[in-house]
Amino acid sequence: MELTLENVSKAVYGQPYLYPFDLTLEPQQVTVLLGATQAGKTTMMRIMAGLDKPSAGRVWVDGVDVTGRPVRQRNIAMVYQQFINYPSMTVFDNIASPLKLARKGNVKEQVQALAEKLHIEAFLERLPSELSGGQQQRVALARALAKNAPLMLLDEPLVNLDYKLREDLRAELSLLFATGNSTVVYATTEPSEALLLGGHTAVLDKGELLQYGPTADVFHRPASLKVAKAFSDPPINLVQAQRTPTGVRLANSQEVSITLPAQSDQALTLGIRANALRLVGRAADIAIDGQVELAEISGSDTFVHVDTVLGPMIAQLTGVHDFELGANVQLHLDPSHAYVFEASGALLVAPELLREVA
Amino acid sequence: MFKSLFTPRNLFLFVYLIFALLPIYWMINMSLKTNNEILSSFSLWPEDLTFENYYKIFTDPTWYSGYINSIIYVFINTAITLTVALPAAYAFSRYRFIGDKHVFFWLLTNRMTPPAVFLLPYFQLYSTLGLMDTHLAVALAHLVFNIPLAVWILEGFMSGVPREIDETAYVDGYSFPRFFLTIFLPLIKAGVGVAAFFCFMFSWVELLLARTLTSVDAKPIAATMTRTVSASGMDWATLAAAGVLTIVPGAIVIWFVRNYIAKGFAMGRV
Amino acid sequence: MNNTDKPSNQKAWLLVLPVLICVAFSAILPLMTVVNYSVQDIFSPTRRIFVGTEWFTMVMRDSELHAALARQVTFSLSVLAVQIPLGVALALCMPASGWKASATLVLVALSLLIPWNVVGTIWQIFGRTDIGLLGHTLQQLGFDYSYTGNPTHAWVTVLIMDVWHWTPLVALLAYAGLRSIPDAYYQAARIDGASKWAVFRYIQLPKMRGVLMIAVLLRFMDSFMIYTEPFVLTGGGPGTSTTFLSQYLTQKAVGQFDLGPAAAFSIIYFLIILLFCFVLYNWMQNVGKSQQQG
Amino acid sequence: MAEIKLDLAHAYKPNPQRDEDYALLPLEMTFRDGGAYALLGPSGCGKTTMLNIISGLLQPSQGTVCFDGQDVTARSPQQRNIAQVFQFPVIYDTMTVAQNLGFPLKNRKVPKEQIAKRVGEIAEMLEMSHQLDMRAAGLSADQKQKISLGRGLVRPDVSAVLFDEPLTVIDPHLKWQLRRKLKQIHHELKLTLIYVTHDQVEALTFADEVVVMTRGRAVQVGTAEDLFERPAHTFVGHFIGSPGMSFLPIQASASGMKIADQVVTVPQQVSVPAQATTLGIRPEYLRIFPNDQAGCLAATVQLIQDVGTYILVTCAVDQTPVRVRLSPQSWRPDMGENVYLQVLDAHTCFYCEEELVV
Repeated sequence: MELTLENVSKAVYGQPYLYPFDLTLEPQQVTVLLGATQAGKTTMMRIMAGLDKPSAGRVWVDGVDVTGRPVRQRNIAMVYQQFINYPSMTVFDNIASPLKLARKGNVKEQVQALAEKLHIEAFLERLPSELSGGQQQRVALARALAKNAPLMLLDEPLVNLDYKLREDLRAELSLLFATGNSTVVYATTEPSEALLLGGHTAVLDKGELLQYGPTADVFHRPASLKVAKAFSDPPINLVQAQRTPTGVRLANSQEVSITLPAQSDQALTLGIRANALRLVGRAADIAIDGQVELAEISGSDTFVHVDTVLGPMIAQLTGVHDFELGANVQLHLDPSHAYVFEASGALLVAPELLREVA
Repeated sequence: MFKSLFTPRNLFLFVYLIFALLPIYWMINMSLKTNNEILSSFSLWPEDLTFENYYKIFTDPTWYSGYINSIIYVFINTAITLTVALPAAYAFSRYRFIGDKHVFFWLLTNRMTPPAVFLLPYFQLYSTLGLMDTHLAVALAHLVFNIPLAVWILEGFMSGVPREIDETAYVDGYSFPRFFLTIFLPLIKAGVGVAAFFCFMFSWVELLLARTLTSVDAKPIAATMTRTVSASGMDWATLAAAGVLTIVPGAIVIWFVRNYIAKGFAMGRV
Repeated sequence: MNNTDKPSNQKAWLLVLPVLICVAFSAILPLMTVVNYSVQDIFSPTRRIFVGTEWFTMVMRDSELHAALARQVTFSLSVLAVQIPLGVALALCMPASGWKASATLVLVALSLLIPWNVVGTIWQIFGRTDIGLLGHTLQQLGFDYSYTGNPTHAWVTVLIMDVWHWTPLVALLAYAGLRSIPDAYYQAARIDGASKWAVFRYIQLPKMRGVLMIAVLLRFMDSFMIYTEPFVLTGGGPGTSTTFLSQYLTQKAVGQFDLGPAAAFSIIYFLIILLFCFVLYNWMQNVGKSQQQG
Repeated sequence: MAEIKLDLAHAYKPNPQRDEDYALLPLEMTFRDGGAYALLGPSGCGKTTMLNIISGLLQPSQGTVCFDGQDVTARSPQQRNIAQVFQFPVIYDTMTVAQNLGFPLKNRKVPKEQIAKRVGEIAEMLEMSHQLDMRAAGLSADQKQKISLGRGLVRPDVSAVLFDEPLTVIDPHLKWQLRRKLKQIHHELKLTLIYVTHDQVEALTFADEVVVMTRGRAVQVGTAEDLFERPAHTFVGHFIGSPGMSFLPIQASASGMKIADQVVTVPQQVSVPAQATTLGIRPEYLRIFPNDQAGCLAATVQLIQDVGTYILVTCAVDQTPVRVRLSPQSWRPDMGENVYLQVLDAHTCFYCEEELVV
């Protein structure tokens, strides 16, 4: 199934929710809509589903214009943020309802198979309200899968769940999407979720579609500063710099040697992702001194918030590291790992993916 | 256990309950006495307790026909109100449309309009339409209060159901009627029950319009009761018995809607 | 009801149409006839002459009406003054949960379910000195109480009857407002060492503000159009001490059958109610909104 | 500030028999005076029950709660002089910020000027001095939570400050600032702080010691380092770290160590406890090789995910998934390739019936 949004835009009471954009979803693939809250993810998703009509532009499915068509005539499936199920029906009836309406095959068998796939076969006779948040979302997922629709839309489905439950369910989802054959659209605010789901990513910011492409490419080669900012968690460190013959000079007149293309603005912005900063320096590294504001431990990584002369920076270190508040620390950066953006925000230089032999 | 009983809170509540139930107790007490015992002696409990008054009401057509008439027009009214109010409440709860705020406000003004204002025009309207002294007349007259109330109460309950449930049903392929009956109505069962209760109650309670628009064969119990006041001598006992019987329907139903009473009175806004 | 993120869909008018037809038939049509009568002098169905605003000016200058309006306003204000605090106090004393709560709720709400004329009858019996418990007891205590003879006694009895009949409505609304307060607020207050009064003043009252406003407006408007109970209890007497607006209007319209003034007065009465409705409607909007913010 | 000693259990039913009847299984625990503790676990593990027992909002069905050696089990929260910050901001809407902060002292009839001085100090510490005269109702969620915290801190003799998932309603990008503020306050005032959450980043960042709980039981109490390096229970291994530990069945046999029915020779420096039945290894410590090495396990690559800051490779060792974390620059296998995993090294943990054995 191929979905195309042609010059679509949306405004409510004159207030623009989505600026005009073109987007063709990669068929049978997962497309992640990544953006902060109010970036326009849900609006775009509702237009794709046919729940809302765009203010302008057309929606094409396999070459057929479906812009005005109500959602009933569109063959889609949707999962909401707040585990939406039919409260008055048992879990079994909830999953069976699209099957019964479509009168496709043996309903009982299909429901049993789906329930087992999502580990909720024990709750088929219970009411959704008796289940935990995670289980309720699994019921909603089972009902969406039951439709076997060519287009499946998920609007931040995991955001209301516990931290660890989110991790487990996300792994299950990527497996489900891989084995299914429908085009999936998945909205999220977390860059790590987009990366883990893979497929393609569309980055949105304040109603603007900034970039669309394979997830790894968009992450490693962001088209603009805005995309880099939207696609970095913890936030990307930005340092103003002036161009010099050999590279750039930072605010504290530190020289950084980076090979730059011939033409570029004089004023540039250096983009340093948190994992590019290290505590132990290597040969060509430059050093930045600062005091520790906070060390956030996520179990696998430690995010160190450092107040440096170039402004607040965040470094991501593997493993568990503890720092005294206010301790002096030196961050080291390999210049070849830094991004360089034009004054306008366009990408100038992206670090090459260096491959070291194991 | 004993000490916790006599806190100031419980005492105040206890005193109020006495104040609230005493008059009703007194009427029940009267309804179990004969007329002459009422007039002759003053006692807190009937000496020779009789059910004669109730028996009289259930056998005398002028009395029990009043109850039947009231029940008939109340049911007609409730039926019309609900079938009309449900779709309208859904429209107000789910969609914005031109003039929706104004219509909603206009409904509120109707609920608040004193029956006295409509007395005259109804009298004229129904006599020209030849509807005078029919159950339908009173049922239609009460629509002016009950429909706004039902729309507001139902809209209050419907707004409690997330809009995503409607969308999920449309996505699953439900048509609007099928969705409304199989999925949506069960979710607002309580709302429909409360709206029905309040329509029943307001219609059952109203006297002015009911009495003016009827004369003989649709005369409600409320009218028959006020008539006896001016009849020969005060038949207190029967009057008290009739009064007790009018409380019975409300008292029975209230248990079922007890958790939603406040929401009903506040027109779904609580 | 009308928050912005609801889709606009003009087809929704089809759903609202049946309501419009019914209410138009039972409201607009009659109102047109009232307006029609209020600007004409009708001798007989065939002979009518246009008199413009004569009835209105007459009604405005009708001293009897002014007296009835004054009595009505004092009555409605005293109803508020008694019932709102009493209702809130009652709500505070009602048990929070369990079967005791349900039982109290039903007993307290019982008076709201009684037909309005039966309320009048109950108090008519209850207040009589010969056969009524209240009347008899007062007389035993040497207090010559007569709600049919003494105007102030009559007025006070009507007020007490209305308090007995409608205070539960205020109590129920306040109780619903109290129940919507999350338990965390009470826990926080306990931790902060707040006194009972502080809990009421800073947590319960602010949370009940929205609901109480509805109670005040509902009670004012309902009492403003009271007819049946005083009519049954005192018939508006002794003299005109308990004849309120509705009864005065009914006497004019059905009693003396001079349609013009009655119609004119109906319009004025309706406009007063419209004004209060407007206040109630706007207030109910922010109750809805403030609940969303929670 | 107080040292809190718990020696209690809490059951749903009067006479509990099975574990399921307990909301909190019998436990003995001491919270040092001035320590920052976190109660970490999934929903329904009993962490909030424990918090409410400490605060006095809930009476334990058996056992005692002692503050500085005194039995306070029957005492109310007010008598225990604790402070609590709830999940949703709880403030007195009609009051200004200053009145909110001063409210506990006003209830204790503290003289006016002393209240003003104290409120000024606390407002300074919470960086809210400029908002003292604003109405509390109009502020943002994180500022309201600071007021809740301030109401506790304003009392000089507060015995402990308890937090019940306070960051739930805060915007993601503001969360780390509130965490930094809590850490600074703990640094300055050395109060006993107990923080309930399901999010490991909040727990490991905020607390000196973290109590990991599951199904009504505290399975481990330790620093972030202990939980990461030496998880005392398989649940802790799984719960801490994203993704958590991978586990493999293990059996000592005559011909060497049998791991998931592959016989492997044990390198000298690693000693495997005799009674061990399960082996746990963190993705960060697992090393992967294209060709067999001493003490390695054969596995096939199932999934490769480029998570931007690292590469996550999921391999299957006879149907058991094992995850390996590689740095972007290092060698990475291809899909379906046969690889060899070095599971036995100094970081490997061994378990018997889910408990750590050394």
